[in-house]
Amino acid sequence: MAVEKFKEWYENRHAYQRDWKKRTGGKIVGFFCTYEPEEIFYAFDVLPVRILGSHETQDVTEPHLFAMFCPFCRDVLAQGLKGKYDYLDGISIGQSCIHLRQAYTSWEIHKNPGWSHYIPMPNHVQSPRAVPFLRGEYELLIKKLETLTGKKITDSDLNRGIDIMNKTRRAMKDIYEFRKQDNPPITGLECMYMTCSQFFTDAREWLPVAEEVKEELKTRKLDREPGKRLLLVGSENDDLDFIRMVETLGERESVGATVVIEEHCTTTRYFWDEVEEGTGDPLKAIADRYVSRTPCPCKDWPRRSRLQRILKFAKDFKADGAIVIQQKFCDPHETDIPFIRRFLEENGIPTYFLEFDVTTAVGPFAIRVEAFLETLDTEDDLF
Amino acid sequence: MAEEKKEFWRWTESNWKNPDINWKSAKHITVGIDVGSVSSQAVIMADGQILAYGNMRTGSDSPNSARNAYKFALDALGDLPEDRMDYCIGTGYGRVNVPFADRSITEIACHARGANFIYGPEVRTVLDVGGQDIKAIQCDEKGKVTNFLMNDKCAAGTGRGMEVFADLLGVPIQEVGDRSFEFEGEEPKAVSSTCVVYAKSEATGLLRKGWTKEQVLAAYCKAMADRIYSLVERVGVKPEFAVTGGMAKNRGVMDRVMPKIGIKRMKTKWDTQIAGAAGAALFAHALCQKGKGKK
Amino acid sequence: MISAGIDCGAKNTKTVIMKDGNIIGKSSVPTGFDQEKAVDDSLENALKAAGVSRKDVKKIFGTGSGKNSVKMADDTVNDIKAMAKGAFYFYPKARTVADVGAEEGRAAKMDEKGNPVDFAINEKCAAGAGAFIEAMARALETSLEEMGPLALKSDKTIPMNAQCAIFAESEVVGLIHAKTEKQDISKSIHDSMASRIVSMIRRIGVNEDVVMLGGVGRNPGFVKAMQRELNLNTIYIPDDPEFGSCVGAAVLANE
Amino acid sequence: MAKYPSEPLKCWPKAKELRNKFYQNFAEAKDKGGLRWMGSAWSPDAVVRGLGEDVHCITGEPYGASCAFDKPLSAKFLAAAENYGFARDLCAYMRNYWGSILCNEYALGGGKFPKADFAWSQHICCSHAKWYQNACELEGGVPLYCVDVGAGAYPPFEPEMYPHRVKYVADQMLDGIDWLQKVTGRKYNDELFFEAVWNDMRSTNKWAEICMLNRNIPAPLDEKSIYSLYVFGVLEQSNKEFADFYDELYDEVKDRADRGIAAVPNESKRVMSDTQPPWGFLKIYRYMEQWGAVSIGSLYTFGLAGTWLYDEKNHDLRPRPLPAKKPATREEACTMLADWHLSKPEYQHFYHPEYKTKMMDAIAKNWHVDGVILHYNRGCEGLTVGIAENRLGLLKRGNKVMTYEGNMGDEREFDESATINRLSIFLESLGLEKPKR
Repeated sequence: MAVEKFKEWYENRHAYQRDWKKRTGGKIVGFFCTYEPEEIFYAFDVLPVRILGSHETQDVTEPHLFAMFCPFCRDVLAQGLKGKYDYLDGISIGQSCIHLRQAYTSWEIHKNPGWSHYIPMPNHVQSPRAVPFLRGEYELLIKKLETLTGKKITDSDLNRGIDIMNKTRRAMKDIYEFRKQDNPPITGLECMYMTCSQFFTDAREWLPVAEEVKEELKTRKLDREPGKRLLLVGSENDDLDFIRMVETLGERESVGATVVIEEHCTTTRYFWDEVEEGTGDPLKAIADRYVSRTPCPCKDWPRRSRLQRILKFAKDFKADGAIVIQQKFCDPHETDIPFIRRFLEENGIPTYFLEFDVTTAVGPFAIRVEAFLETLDTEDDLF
Repeated sequence: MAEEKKEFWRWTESNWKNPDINWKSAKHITVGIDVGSVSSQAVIMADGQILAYGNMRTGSDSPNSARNAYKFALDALGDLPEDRMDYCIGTGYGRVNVPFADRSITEIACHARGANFIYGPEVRTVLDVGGQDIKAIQCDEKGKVTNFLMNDKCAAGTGRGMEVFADLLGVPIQEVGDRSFEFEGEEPKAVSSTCVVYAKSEATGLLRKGWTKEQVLAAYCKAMADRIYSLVERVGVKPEFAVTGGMAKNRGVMDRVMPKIGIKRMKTKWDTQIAGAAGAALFAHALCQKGKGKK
Repeated sequence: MISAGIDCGAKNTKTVIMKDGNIIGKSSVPTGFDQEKAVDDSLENALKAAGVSRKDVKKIFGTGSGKNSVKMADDTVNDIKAMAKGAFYFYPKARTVADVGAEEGRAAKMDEKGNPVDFAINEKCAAGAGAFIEAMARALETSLEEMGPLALKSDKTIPMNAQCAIFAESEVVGLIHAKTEKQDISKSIHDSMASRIVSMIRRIGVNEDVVMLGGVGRNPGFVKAMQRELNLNTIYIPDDPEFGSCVGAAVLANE
Repeated sequence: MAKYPSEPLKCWPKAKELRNKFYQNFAEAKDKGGLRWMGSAWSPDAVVRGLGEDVHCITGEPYGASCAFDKPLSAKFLAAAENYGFARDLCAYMRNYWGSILCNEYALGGGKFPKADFAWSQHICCSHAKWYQNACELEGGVPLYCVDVGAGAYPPFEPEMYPHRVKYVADQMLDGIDWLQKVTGRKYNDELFFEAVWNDMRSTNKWAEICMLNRNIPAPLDEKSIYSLYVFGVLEQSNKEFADFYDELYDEVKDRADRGIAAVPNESKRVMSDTQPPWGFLKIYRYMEQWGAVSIGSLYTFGLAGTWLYDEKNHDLRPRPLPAKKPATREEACTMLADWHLSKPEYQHFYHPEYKTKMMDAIAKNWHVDGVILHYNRGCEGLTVGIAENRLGLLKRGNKVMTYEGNMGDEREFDESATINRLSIFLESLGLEKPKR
């Protein structure tokens, strides 16, 4: 199955990236948040890779991050401090939450990445002033990338970057269509491997495999009970162990589940929205895309624009319930969650809330998820 | 230091048989086993009525804990053959380690169902304070869970904490509740830390300052009450309100929680610790009735 | 000149008697509920061991969480200073010291005179203190003394995730259920605690020569775990590590 | 055995009166046909002043701090916010504020929590806009406008202030003026706006000048007093009365400095702090004074109500000079205000901790500081962002640094005795002797 390739990429991200450098002689820039305009990096033929944590306990970040900052930013910074990304040619961040920004700045101070660039991605994305501002910032980024690569780019290079990014987005959305089926031919875990591995690989190499998967899914049948259909809503979440736990509950317990859709920054918030093509101003089109994509909650104001999208996901993918997941200490999500839960409940979608710590084992969550699934169970045999 | 350390935390294990029911005339015998982190219970039911139960401390080996609790209940009954059960459901923290169970269901569902049985169908909010967990559960008139909340990452305010404390002060666990009211003068302020380890050192400090054991107990019970209350308040209290688990028997904590909640808690003749196992046995019974039991 | 240092700690009260900078007597008694009595007893025992009488002692300094119960003290010394001086007494070259007590972990960086220049204290969580291993020993149904040697037999790495002593207890029980070898669980417990302590030490920066004080210094499993976490071949530990701060107080009294 | 003469500040009564009047104005605004608004301390309040002189604000942060002084009340507010589903680690001011709405109780003078007609704020940390977004929703649908000021660091930290960045902020303000007119139905008065912009710059410039006087040994002001005085620059920077008051205050502090009047008569070591203190426990400052240590201020107190520029060449922090002239058009006023606000020292660390470390070290050197005390404030992720790197950076530059954990507005997270213990160790390491017991 082609789908297994993604797991391999996910687990061997460093080997892939080192090999990529060797094969292509190209440069790699690590980025910290999905507000990074990868299109522009591809236009320069620089490979943008997202830095995610390793989900292992560590003791190296204590001097750099005060205890109340989220475990995800700690885990990410630990990767840098432990030298796991020493092959990078630079790092960059598109401003979103201040937690992750700390990981970026500490990395910059202590690892001397050679090249680094901070993009003050606007927070007021609902303002008409955001796009021209961001376009100005992209011009600065381009100048900075010229210093990294010694290259100049043209609009056609930008269009090339847009094309490859849009194609991966479309491929993923096509695959997500399959998850609407009563017994989805692809699990949430597989999808997560797929979306996360896109962070770590060259989109041009990832895409043909995704296309292959699309073909396979047309005839694939999974030998498992789908159980309850779940929507995951939340902050950064590449916690594959958690999804594995949820989707295998049915093997040992009397309730089981399948994750059919997510609204978080490791999947749909990252890839769902495309850049408009053929506008004549590709740089503005890219800025438009990042300004109008489903926002991180720290940018979702004055209107709470995420609510409708989450509800549409729940309906389109026929979710029985939603698990709302939040990294511990994630302030942006903490300011939204009480409202999201109320909104979903009012619209008939039961919710359950879990506070995550990337370095915590999923064991204690099993009982909560299981009990939540039991409340979704409408079979009355037990009563 | 020659004197052997007494185990003040050790609460009395018990088993009981219902003298009014003859299992031989029962259509279905069902069993619920609740293996918790601190205690394990087995409830044997005949057609949905409690026939016998056993309540023991959990050992470090949960398959054995399940078996021991079941044996203990059988002992009370005397003449029920071990294999005369139609369906067995395991619940609790060690639910997947009940070797003879036909199915497992979470203790959240079982406590709600059990509370519905031992307290009556009016119960809408169940507070279960177990060895490591505090659960606040809302349920409907059938005892089906509609909403629940559990404590996270910190065992403050749980039964295990109370055991450690009883041990530290040398007060038998059964006496903690009453003793916590036996002091002169004003009710002391709650200890600031409910973390089991730190409360211990805070308590030592208070004793060094000349507080009586009773005052220290009062301060600790109050802190536990505060912590439990904050969880209950978050899930919201709909009457009627019932408490299950071992902490229900500790009036030192409960009499301090209830005034904060502002309503009375329901009363029951049953041992509150068996609620989970009873719920499990009732689910087993329902399955048997619908012909969904084994065989 | 004869001086004494008395360290009234959460668990034990220790006294050291020094003559012209040499230790001539020491004693440790459980602190219990009556700190003042513990202080008296400990001093009495130490005097006996040293073979000197109370009036021979020119200066007494108290330290530790119960330092104010050392009524006969001429002065009190804060824990950090006492710890640093103690470490300096045994290993003048050392610039980093960590002291892991029953309920608190501390670390300090010292200058060339043994004065603390930076420090960190691990408070509020028992998972980084001696009491943690004690609680885990109970969950493992083994003795505190056996915990360390047991851990040394293992070469497995099992991450321990629980951050609360009580939850860690159930994690241990969970590991037992999963038929994990006791020695591997023990190692996991020590690794977890060492990681917390090292995290704290890193806050002030790790120098080559690290001294460890406190009762857990006697636990070979813990020491090994610390070496692994710190990536050091040697950690300096005096023979009676629990007397470290007490020695520091006596040295300061002597000065 | 006082080393220096000391005397109380003469302007205390005036300060108290001004503060009371500010709160009273807010509470009574509606009775007089005026309007009420809510927003953050860093809101560009000058823009709102164009709506008229009867438009009054409640400023969220000082309100949250006021709640913290009343521990039982604060506990009630915090519990109400938590019960609504808000996490305990969120900004403590914000939770106190939401709790006040949820309990419908006003911490200043009791009674019901006064509902605002609109919210006008800014956004730099992750919480500011969300604070008022949620407050607006909890109050049943109050209109909200926020100006995003996360447009990058100010020179010299960035090579230049790129025009598109200033324009982004200024244009949001321009849009905001239209929005204000729409939601209030009032006609906008540009003259009032220009005046307010000028007062904003006046007050924040003057506050910086006042802080400069604390370079003097002995320090004419201690940080405890500074907390009571900086509040005007926090409550409403564009308020003319406040700007005038700072002029008066400057004269008095200047006179104290000239005459060698000390805030703490036994000043023998000088420390500086960082981030909001645990408001319910200001006694830790008294404790330090007993040792002879005076806290001369912080980048926080200097920079929250003051506008400064970092002078790279001389490694110094200097009050930002007033522009040559007042603004004459709406566009010009917005641009000037945007540029002025973007240079706030307290905004710079959001982009990189090194910027803050440089400014803090400049304070340490030029205000003759012997030790730095950092409050790892669990109540504010915005001002603690990068604080651990600040610590390392300050150590590297040869400063003595101590840290303690606490919370500006949630007393459950402050351990008094442990903090006192740390403080004594630190003060001792500065060479101070503990007060005789």
